[in-house]
Amino acid sequence: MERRDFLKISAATGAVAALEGCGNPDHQLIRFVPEEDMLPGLATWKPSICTLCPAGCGMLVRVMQGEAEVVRNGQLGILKMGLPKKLEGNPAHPISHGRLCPRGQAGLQVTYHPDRIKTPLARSGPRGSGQFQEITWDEAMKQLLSHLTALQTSNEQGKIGFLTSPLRGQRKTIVHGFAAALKAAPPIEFAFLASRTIQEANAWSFGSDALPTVDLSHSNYLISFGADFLGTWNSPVAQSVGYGHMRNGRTGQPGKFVQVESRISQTGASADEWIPSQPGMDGVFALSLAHVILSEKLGTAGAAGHAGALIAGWSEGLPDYAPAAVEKQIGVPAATISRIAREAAANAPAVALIGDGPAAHTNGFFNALAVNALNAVLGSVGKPGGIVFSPVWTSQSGKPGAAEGKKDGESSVRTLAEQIHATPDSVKVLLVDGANPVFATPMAWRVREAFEKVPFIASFGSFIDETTVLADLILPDHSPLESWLDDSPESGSTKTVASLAPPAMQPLHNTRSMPDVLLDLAHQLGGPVAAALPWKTYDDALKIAFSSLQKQKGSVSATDADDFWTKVKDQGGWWSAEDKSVSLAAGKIPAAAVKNTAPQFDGSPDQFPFHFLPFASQLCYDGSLAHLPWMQESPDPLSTVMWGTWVEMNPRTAEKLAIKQGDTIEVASQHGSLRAPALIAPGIAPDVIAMPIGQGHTNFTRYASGRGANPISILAPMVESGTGSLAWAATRVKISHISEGKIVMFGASLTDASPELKHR
Amino acid sequence: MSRSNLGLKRCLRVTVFLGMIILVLSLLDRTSPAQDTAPPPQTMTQSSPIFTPAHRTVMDAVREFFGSRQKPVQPIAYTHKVHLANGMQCTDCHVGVDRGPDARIPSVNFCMTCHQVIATDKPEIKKLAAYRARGEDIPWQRVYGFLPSAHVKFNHAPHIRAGVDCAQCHGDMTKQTVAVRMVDHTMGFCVQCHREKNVSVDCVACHY
Amino acid sequence: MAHQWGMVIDLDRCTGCAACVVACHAENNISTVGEDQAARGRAKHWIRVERYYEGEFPDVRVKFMPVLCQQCDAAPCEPVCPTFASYHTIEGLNGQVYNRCIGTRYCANACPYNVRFFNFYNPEWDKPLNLQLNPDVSVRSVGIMEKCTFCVQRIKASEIQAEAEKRAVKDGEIQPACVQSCSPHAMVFGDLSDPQSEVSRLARSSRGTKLLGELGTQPKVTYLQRESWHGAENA
Amino acid sequence: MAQKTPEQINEDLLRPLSGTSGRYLIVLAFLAGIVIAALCSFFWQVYAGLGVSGLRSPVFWGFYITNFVFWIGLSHAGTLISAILRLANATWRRPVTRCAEVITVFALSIGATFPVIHLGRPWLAFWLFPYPSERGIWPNIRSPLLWDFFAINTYLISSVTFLLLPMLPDLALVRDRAAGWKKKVYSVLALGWTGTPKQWNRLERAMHIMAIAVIPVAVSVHSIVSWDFAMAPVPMWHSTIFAPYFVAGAIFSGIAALILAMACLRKFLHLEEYLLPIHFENLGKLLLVMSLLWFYFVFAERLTAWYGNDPSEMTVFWVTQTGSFSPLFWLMVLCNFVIPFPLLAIKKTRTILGTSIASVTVVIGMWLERYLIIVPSLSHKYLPYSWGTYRPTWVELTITAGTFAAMVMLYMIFSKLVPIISIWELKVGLREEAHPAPALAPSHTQPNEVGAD
Repeated sequence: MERRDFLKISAATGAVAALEGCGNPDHQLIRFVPEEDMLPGLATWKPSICTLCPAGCGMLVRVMQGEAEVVRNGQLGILKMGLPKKLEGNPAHPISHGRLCPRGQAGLQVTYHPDRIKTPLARSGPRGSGQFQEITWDEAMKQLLSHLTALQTSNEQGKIGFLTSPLRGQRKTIVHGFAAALKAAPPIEFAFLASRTIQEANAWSFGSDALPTVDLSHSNYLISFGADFLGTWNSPVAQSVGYGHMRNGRTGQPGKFVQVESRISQTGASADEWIPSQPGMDGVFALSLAHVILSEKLGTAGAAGHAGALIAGWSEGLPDYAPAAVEKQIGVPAATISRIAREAAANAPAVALIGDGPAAHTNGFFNALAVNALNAVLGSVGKPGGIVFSPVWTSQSGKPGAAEGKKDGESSVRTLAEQIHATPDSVKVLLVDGANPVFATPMAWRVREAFEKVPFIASFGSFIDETTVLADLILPDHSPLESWLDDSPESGSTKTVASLAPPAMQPLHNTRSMPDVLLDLAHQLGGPVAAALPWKTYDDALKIAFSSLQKQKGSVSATDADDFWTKVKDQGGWWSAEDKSVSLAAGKIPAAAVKNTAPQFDGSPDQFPFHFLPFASQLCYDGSLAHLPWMQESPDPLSTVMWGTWVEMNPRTAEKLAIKQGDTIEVASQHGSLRAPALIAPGIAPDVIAMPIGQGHTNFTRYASGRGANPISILAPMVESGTGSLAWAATRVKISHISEGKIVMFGASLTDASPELKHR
Repeated sequence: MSRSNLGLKRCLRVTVFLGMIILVLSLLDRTSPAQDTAPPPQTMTQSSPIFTPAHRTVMDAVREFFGSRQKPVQPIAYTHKVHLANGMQCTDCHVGVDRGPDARIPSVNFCMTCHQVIATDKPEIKKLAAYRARGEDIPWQRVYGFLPSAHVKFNHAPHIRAGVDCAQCHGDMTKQTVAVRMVDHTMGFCVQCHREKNVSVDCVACHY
Repeated sequence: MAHQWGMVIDLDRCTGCAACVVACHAENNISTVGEDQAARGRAKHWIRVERYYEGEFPDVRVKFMPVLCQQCDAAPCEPVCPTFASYHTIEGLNGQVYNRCIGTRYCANACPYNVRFFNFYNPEWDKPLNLQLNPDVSVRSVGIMEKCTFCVQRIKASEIQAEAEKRAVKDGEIQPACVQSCSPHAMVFGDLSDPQSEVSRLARSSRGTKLLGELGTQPKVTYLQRESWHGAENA
Repeated sequence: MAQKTPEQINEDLLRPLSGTSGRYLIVLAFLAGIVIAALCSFFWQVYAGLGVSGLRSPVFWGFYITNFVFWIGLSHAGTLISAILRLANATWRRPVTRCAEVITVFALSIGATFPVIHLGRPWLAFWLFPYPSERGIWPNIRSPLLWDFFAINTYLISSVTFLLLPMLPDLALVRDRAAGWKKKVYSVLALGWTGTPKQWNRLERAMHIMAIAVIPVAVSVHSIVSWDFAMAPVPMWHSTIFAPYFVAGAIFSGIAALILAMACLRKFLHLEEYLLPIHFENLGKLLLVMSLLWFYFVFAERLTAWYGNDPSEMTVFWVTQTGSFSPLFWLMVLCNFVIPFPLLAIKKTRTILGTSIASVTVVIGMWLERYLIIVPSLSHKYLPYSWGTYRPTWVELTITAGTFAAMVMLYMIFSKLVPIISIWELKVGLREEAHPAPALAPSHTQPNEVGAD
């Protein structure tokens, strides 16, 4: 029996049973007194912030009265309350400009997800079994406190680990403040798509440890090295708005867009010119372009300043990078390289971008530096139509303990796992919030095994995922729409942005906001911890932090603090009045200019003939959104695959291996193997196979569990040589045909004619 | 007996027969009297974990097909007559009717703003106070409202603005105690008025 | 004169990001059908982004084209419906009156764009996902055809609002969910009967084409075709 | 038959009414089982939704509409052929007309249920009926489906009348020989037929009028069915040839069904002396003509599509010619032309067995033709992105099987209730033999000369 039928039958029998007793079961439930006085049928719009990716788009939430089944004081009943019905971009917000990406639109389903954790849970079965029992918040807090105080008394606070998703704003202040005051290990902020290498390269080249804001609306020429800037990279909504403007939104000629990558990404699909290059050769390509510009005197070496000077051979005009010399290496004809360089130079402002893929090679850091140098010689740094680094508002809550932590990449999780494997006693309590490293790290790192050794894990997760399932205690966080939110994105707008949002709705379930839980914990722990976090609640902390903005010139002007606070809340945040970019200090000065090293790949080309390219899914992102039915059922823009994953390969490759569309194939690296259906599409190099990240969850709600395969799991533990980040594009694999299979696609045809009819 | 009489008789017979069938069907579908007594019992019934616009049972579907609706049974015998006689207006309680699609049905708090002091000794008001004391809202049942399968989106506000009297669609409430369905909101009823007033009878004016 | 709602989609700007697809699901109570049903071709997307590859590696180009109901003036779906469930509204929309639909699916066959979708089963939402349902839009039940309405509920709301404020509907005031979500502003919605509206202006563009216009359906969606880049070349 | 006396005719043809064999009951029970299974499938489909069928986007019509067109087509066997033969005064028609007309009534009834079976909300099918309602909405007169509704109902009513009228004398005959409750039933059915000259006169005239009137009705029914398709801008549907193409196909499959029915009746009801080789031979010739005509239409349809080279039409063209539907297409050509043509063209094989084999293949082939008109076009409409495939589920298969079973079952039951060969007409034939009237077909007294020219 299929699940659907089962549900139907159980629903039918349930309904019949209920009917026999007492008619409409909805009428059975008691009705709670509505706490909010809303008019039925009328929509109100409340500001909020999208937290599903680091872009930090401002949203407006359409709230209407509805009747929700809720549990209050242990009693199930119906409550008339304001319910978010639709998420839109906030037109006033300088990042989203009133627009929202597909993932942001689906944020609603995070809140209304049927498998959300509705109340605190304590593990009741063996670890990882997914058996939990419901407990009260008092019990949950007591348990967590006892573990923390036990370590305090034995003076082992350093063995408390804190693992979170990337944090910003006041949430970060509280988490880091809590950890610091507790003398715990510094929190680790983990995300698979952290762009750490690019940030580090920007620090070296330009002195700003951030992703750039791309001013596409003024660009005339855009070269993107594997940056999925219209899909998943950096600030996609802001970049898409700019892109639309660049294409056709202004008088004069539209800008040209060149995409360099070995598999057509969702972004590359829009390119005027798509240039497949050899994996890991983006830096060489960029410098080859620079070589043409310098040698043809289309730009001067000096113009590139520090960013250029970092590159070995820059001042000599990059003699090693003449197009003719490197064309074989890059896999792009010299004529094309020269043409692109000339076009770019002639169509100022021209800008180059580097995405996560090219940076995820062993030479990724060099690739990023090279693209930075190209940008510098194109004169696009800090200029309209180029890349800009906007000043980030660091919330000054006036507490010395609340230090801004150093940015860390996913590599620190590897360090943590290694540490636990080396000395199992080194982490006794692990607090997890939002991060899911068990899913998003290679099996070779053995993160799961490490976490299994940790005596006590507490999670603030809203869902049972691969990491939370290991927890002993779950203190479910509010959904973003139920929480206070603040954010200070590092890119996406030339303005300084401090977003703020009060809850858009009352909590549906028996959950509590994580910062509030931490503040409560701190209060109960007392002593220095309580002193370091003096605020009663999260919104108190926010109010104090935001009050410092009142004096600055920005989108909100107010007479007094309360007025300011109200207006900021209504507007969804505060942003500076003027476009400003940070003055670019000279970046880090290395001992010697950086030289290229050939990218290293795990696995020999004979045994493992294909480059394995994982990429962020346009809908499921890094896998953290695979639990949303809308994301599962929306067809991927390129493959049109729904409810699953695929392995993309060139028709020539498929033909050679006798693989047909949808056949199940096995992809094996030196570190593991997976099975997935094949998708044969022309937009990929014959020696590359690509696979979207996102599926392959073993334990992530009814919609994502047991669906597809996870490409991250088979990655080799290769690291970027400069930053130590995971070089996730540096694995080689082999593929073998397993059986016929099927793949669920919305679009029937990849081209505008069926291959069946090609012969005519 | 004339021919026409015969035909009439046959018609009657068929009608009676059909009526019997409907009666039997509705008897089969008779819900237990528990539902008819207010307030409903406060058990923790877990309703279906799935929402679907489907009918709960085949009987429900049949009943809707024949357009028969259950009579609402109100938890409190609220009398519109008394309130209106005391000079209150419809919009005093049914707020929002001139601004949006729906009229609010007042919550227990709203009722208690007056009944804190007024007529506190009456049995129905005691029921009201008891709801408030338990921290519950009153489970009013809908009197009007379109069936979901009608796919009608009715908006009160434009009708109020156009000067349509409440009584035109809801009957003369000054004569009613507990609200009952006095006017049948069939499509013919709506369309007739729309035609008379020369306003849109485009399907999509209401059905979307 | 009654409004004639129309849309312009600039394919030069469309990035195929699928925001419109999800926005439409959220706005219009379109149910998800699950993997099994999706595999059987029952997935419903009132707007879809069609994607066509052109050429072979390495000279590959990709074409995106969002396809939604074209709200044809001479719509093949309308006359074939025996019960007037599918009919032409005064404002030029291809109305779909759900309660009138008996499910012959003739309209879906007649539609050359394949933008009509059928409820093969009653839609289901695992509770509490049903709380996301938009109260302004009907939840369609089994056996009914459904399709893009140009977000008629938003059109109605704006018209009622404008009427209450005793003014005309302003250009750009109404944005269907897809248009509102479109980051690169590839979609523009407005009144084609007003020659000054942005949508009328864009529809007159030399790049404007109608999808399958040769069939004589007179669609009210205009596609602005991509232009090849012709910037200053130094070569 | 010359040696048969009227009494013998009565004896032979009323024999099936007198009793049933065990074998008959077993077969009937088996068929009823299939029909019940089909009914259950249908109710399951109504309860669960059309999702239990294999229909999908964009192939919204599949087996059900195929069956609809097929059965409506099959229904052209009887009334139309019988009417033509009656008007032409072909004397060899006498034993054939009734079993032909019965096919029409049953096939039409079965076919007419399919549009309801395929509805998403079949309980609202009555909305096609123009009745005044408070909503003030009438059915859409522009919709070909509504034309269908009226055309099929008209055809059904006239076919039933056409069948019942000449049945009256025979029913009276049965009445006169029956006793007890049967007598009562047949009395009612016979409508007081006593066989007065006035009644005979009226019957004669009524049949003449009906025969003339029913021909345009029959032609229009299948034309209108074809317009269900031709009115939609779907590649290969939107064609002017569809109406005659469908009518020809309908008559083609109808004759095949008639031959099959006659062969079965002959065998199982032991009517060897009534349904003679000459009947099969004559109908076989008709079938041959229709096979050629069918081939001509298919050729003409395909030629214009191919010559026009419209991309969307060519897609469907190649899909059926060489693509995924080509096995079915070539099987159809095999069944409708390659096999029946030689079987029917060669006199030696135009025997009862030969024509029966040809008829079997034609029925299969014509069903395939309906399928190939509907599914390839729908699955390959204009935008390749939204193409789709179609595969029926057990629900559709059961319902389809159920309708075939229902047809046979109804036929079997009918043959036990009413003389399947018109007794009085045969008797008239006997009389006429004595005073031969000019006839288009040679008299059945010289069977060996038939077809020799």
